[in-house]
Amino acid sequence: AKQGYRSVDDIKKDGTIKIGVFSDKHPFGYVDKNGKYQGYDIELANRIGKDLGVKVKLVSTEAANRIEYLKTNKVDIILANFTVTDERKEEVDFALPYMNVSLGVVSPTKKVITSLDNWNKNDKLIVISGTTAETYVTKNYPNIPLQKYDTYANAKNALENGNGAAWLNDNTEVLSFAKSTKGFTVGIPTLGSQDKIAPAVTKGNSDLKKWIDNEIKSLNKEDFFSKDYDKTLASVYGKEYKSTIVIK
Amino acid sequence: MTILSLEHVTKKYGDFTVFNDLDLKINEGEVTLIIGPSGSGKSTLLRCLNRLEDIDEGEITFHDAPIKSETHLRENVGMVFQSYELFPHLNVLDNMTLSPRIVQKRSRKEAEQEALSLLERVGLKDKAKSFPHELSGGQRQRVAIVRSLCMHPEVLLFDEVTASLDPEMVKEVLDVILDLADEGKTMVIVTHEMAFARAVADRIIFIDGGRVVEEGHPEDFFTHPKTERAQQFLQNLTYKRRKRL
Amino acid sequence: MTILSLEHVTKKYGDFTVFNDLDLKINEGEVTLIIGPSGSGKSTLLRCLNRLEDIDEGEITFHDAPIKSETHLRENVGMVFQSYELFPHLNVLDNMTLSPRIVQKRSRKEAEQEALSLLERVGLKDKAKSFPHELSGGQRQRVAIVRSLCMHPEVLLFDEVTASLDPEMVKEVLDVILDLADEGKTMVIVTHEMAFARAVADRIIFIDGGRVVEEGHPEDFFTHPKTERAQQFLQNLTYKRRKRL
Amino acid sequence: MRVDVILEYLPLYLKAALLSAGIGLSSIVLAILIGMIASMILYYRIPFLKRIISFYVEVSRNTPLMIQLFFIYYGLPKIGIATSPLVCGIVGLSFLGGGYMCESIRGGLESISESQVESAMALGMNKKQTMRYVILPQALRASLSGLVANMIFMLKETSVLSAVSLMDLMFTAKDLIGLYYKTTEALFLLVVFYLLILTPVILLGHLAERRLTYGKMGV
Amino acid sequence: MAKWGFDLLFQGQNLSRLLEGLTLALYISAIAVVLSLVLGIILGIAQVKGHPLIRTIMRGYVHFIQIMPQLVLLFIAYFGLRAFAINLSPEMASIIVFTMWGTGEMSDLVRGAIVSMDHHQYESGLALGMSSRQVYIHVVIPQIAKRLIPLSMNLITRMIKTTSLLLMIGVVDIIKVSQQIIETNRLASPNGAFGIYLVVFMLYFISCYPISILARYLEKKWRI
Ligand SMILES: Nc1ncnc2c1ncn2[C@@H]1O[C@H](COP(=O)(O)OP(=O)(O)OP(=O)(O)O)[C@@H](O)[C@H]1O
Ligand SMILES: Nc1ncnc2c1ncn2[C@@H]1O[C@H](COP(=O)(O)OP(=O)(O)OP(=O)(O)O)[C@@H](O)[C@H]1O
Ligand SMILES: [Mg+2]
Ligand SMILES: [Mg+2]
Repeated sequence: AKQGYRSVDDIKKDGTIKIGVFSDKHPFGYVDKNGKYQGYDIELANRIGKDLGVKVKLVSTEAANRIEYLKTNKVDIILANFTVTDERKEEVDFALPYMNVSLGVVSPTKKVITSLDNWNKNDKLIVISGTTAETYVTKNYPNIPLQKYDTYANAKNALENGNGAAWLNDNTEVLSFAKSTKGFTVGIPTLGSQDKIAPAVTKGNSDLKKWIDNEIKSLNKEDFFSKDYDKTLASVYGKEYKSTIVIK
Repeated sequence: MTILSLEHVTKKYGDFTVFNDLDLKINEGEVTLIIGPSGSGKSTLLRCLNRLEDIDEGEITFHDAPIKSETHLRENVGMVFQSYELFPHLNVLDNMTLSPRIVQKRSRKEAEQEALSLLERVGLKDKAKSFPHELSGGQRQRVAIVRSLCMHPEVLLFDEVTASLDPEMVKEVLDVILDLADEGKTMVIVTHEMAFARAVADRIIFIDGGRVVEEGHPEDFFTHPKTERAQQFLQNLTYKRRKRL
Repeated sequence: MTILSLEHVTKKYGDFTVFNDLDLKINEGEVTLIIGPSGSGKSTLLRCLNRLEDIDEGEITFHDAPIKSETHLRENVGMVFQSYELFPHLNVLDNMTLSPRIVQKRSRKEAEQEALSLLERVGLKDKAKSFPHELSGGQRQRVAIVRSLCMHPEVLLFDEVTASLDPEMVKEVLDVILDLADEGKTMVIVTHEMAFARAVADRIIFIDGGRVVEEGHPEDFFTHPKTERAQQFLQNLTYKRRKRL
Repeated sequence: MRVDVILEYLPLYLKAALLSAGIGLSSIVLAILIGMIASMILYYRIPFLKRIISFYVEVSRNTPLMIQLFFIYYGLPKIGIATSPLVCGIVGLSFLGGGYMCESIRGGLESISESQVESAMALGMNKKQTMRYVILPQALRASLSGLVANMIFMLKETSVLSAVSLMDLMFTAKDLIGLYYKTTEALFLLVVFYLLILTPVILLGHLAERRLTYGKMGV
Repeated sequence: MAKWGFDLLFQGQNLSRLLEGLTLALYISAIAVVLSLVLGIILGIAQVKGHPLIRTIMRGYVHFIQIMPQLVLLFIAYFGLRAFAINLSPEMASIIVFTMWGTGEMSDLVRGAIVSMDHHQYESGLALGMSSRQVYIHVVIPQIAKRLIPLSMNLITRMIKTTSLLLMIGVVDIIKVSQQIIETNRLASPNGAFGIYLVVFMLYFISCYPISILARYLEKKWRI
């Protein structure tokens, strides 16, 4: 096909779908010690493969190259905690959302940051390159010095090692980090607008997008995401966040 | 009988004329010594004789006939250089037999037999399997000489073959050449070893500025040089203290 | 008057003894020529004389007194080597004045004046600002000789200073040394140029296997060597064709 | 390719280029210092120290900068040695470059023939004077082409610094691709800026080599 | 052990996953090296004997390859080639970039070796009556080959080291695997970054060091 992307039929014919996911974003997309992908996004990815009747090939992506992966057709779908934004809509097509998200800030308990106003110029705010968090501060707090990382693993390590005063990211992510790391607190649980996370396909691939839309509708009917939450997220966030995260 | 001859040969490097309208005959069985100051064109002359250098004008004849092909000429006119010219990746025997085998298509066995007997003659039979870097400078030059003998050339050209050798080794190499002279080999030799030149030469050719300045019998040349230029040249080889306290 | 003397000197490289219990006196104003086959220990002997080599036994005295310090000895005993020993990163003048300035703490001006007049003597005044790589081999060696003169040494040691020169250049360097001899400089010279040795020497010392085999006046040595070893050595410098066709 | 996009990105790249070049140059200075000291230790065969230096040279030359940086920046803080990205970048690049510089300078030192040392001594110089006035100036010239090659190599290696969140050229390009998806423009500027940084060094290197080396050393 | 995070190595398949990451790196560089050797020799000879236009183009190419950081080349191949509707897997992109890079470097080495061949060698071949072609086959090329072997081994170690950059274009290489391991075990083993990265450091060293040693040994042995 000249446009490069693959329709549902193409994928079925090929027998394998390529889905871009995170491999270092616990608990949404990560690799366990046996080398197997696990997480909230991965459940959905596997289910899509099952319902299409094809094998799933998971491709590890990073925040900054998710759009490139679609544009260069290295994957058919991005299922890497991809927040819907207007800028991104110009570049890719989003299907129906499957998760709520907003931004949040985590910082050391010793020196909790509760607001981004009055930021101390000598402190660095950690963000991940190519995320909505980066866009948000760049637009709303252009004076905050940023320290950008390209992977979740590096960003978290840096925060732990004291290389930044706080980390701004999806609130789901910062919450999970605070829960799994001693000495860190989420000082700002929500920031900016409420956003949605949705699967994305290459711009113009309406055929695949339509299929995913239908899939998500029917998955909602059978309460798939609720079960997914229980299976992959509950152990981190507890029951109480289910209503905030999962889209009904 | 003339084997090689240069007739009206002119050789230039770019604008610089090394020689102009030069004539030279190399006769069978004769040992010709070419001497002259540095830069006078001795090496260039030898290199023209086996066509490693193209000439600009004139003719080179081999047995009074124009040259068929350069490789044919070079097969028959062997040349040994100042040094460093054994092939470092081959042992002594392979150095000697490579060309006989690939150029003259001789069998390895026959070529090796000849090579070994030549090595024996110059006292290096036990070095047949050695590599060049395992030999002394004098040994290397002796191998280089017998390597060119392996091709059965009619004429041998030697260009300062002892110039980069220790004095001790000069003798061992020059003795090999003396031997070849005794045997009647046709040779053209460029050297700075005047004692050797005087002993080995049948004919001395003194060149300067690309011209043959003087030519003659060695004893005449060394004891009574005719030209002023040659006298001056030989003067350089003697020393005198002016006063002694 | 004796300037330098070796007394019962033994020098070893590891297990290998270069000389054993050697005695040698260098007298003021005398030109001593050391000759001998390769590996006989000539260079080692010179190097011991200015303590570039440590000796294993015996004593070296300078003006009949034990040596104060090595640098003091070397200031007074200049040495010129086979070649490649001008400092390539300095021009001729700086080559000559470096040591007078940093070792003898002389002023740059005074040192340069002397250097220039020495250069003039050897015909190289116009090369003062040239770098070594811009000079011919012969010019380089002449600079090396006057460089060591800049330190006002009492004795000069020369180790085969013409060995790596083109024959044309040998003469120009040896003439400088002849000049110094005429002036009465004390010198110890190792050379393979026998014609030069014969002309310049006040005394010839022939060594072989680390021993002084023969010692004497140059004419006696060259015309009537007493020992068989010396005869054989001189024999090596002559060539003879056995038969002539 | 859109010119307005390029113009818009230009200031960001300029800033990044300054960072890349700044870290590159300061690391080069440090690396040469490390290289000089290390090569002296090897040249004089100082016992024990020379073993440590050889080990250091092997490690720095046989591991990628990326891993060196990861280990310094993410690993070492776990045992209490924390560094800022800038310090880590300079330390890592100097650690790498020092090994290369050491090898080049040592090659230069060893290329100075024994007869040079001896003629200096024969002129009455002591060891220190010989090193200072005779060996070192020649050795540095002899190793010049190696040193220049190492400088170019180190400047190229700055591209890896993005791994420790330094906003260098590489990271800027990647970041802009991730933020605004203008891949062609971002990559074009990346190539242009690396050419801008490296070309002068290469030209200066050629110039210095022509000025400072003499046809054939010592001949 | 646990304190420094070495324990992670022995959990599940972690160690073998790391080794798999390394194997991939070695595999990519091995393919690239073989291709570079073959292409480099051909293009190197072309740089000496080829048509002047070819030589100019080749020189330009070699210069560009030598100036550009390998990471930039990887980015261009991986993201940039989309402009030409060429789509590469990260592994494919890296093999292509490594091969193009290696070919450039190798051809330069070959060119240098030919140019620096002692002219006397060529002439003494001719003086023995060999044709120009025979001299090339029997004298020049065998000597060049010997000189090139240690140099190309150095190229191999450089390639292996450069595989550490593959992470940046999304190849799941040894570093990515380490990040995954560290990330998954953040809670249980907070110091994983130290132990795991140190192990990766050593694995690279173990892969490159023997090749460097061998290259140096051969270089010394064959320098005549
Ligand atoms: N390839 C060349 N290109 C230009 N000029 C050359 C070349 N080879 C030699 N010459 C010049 O030709 C002249 C003769 O050189 P040639 O080497 O024949 O002299 P020579 O008598 O052998 O000297 P030497 O005794 O130093 O070996 C010299 O002036 C030299 O500079
Ligand atoms: N550094 C060294 N280590 C071991 N042996 C050495 C060393 N220098 C010289 N020798 C040995 O000492 C002996 C004397 O050497 P020396 O250089 O003094 O001889 P020479 O008479 O100057 O010879 P030539 O005429 O070749 O210069 C030789 O057998 C040589 O092999
Ligand atoms: Mg010549
Ligand atoms: Mg000697």
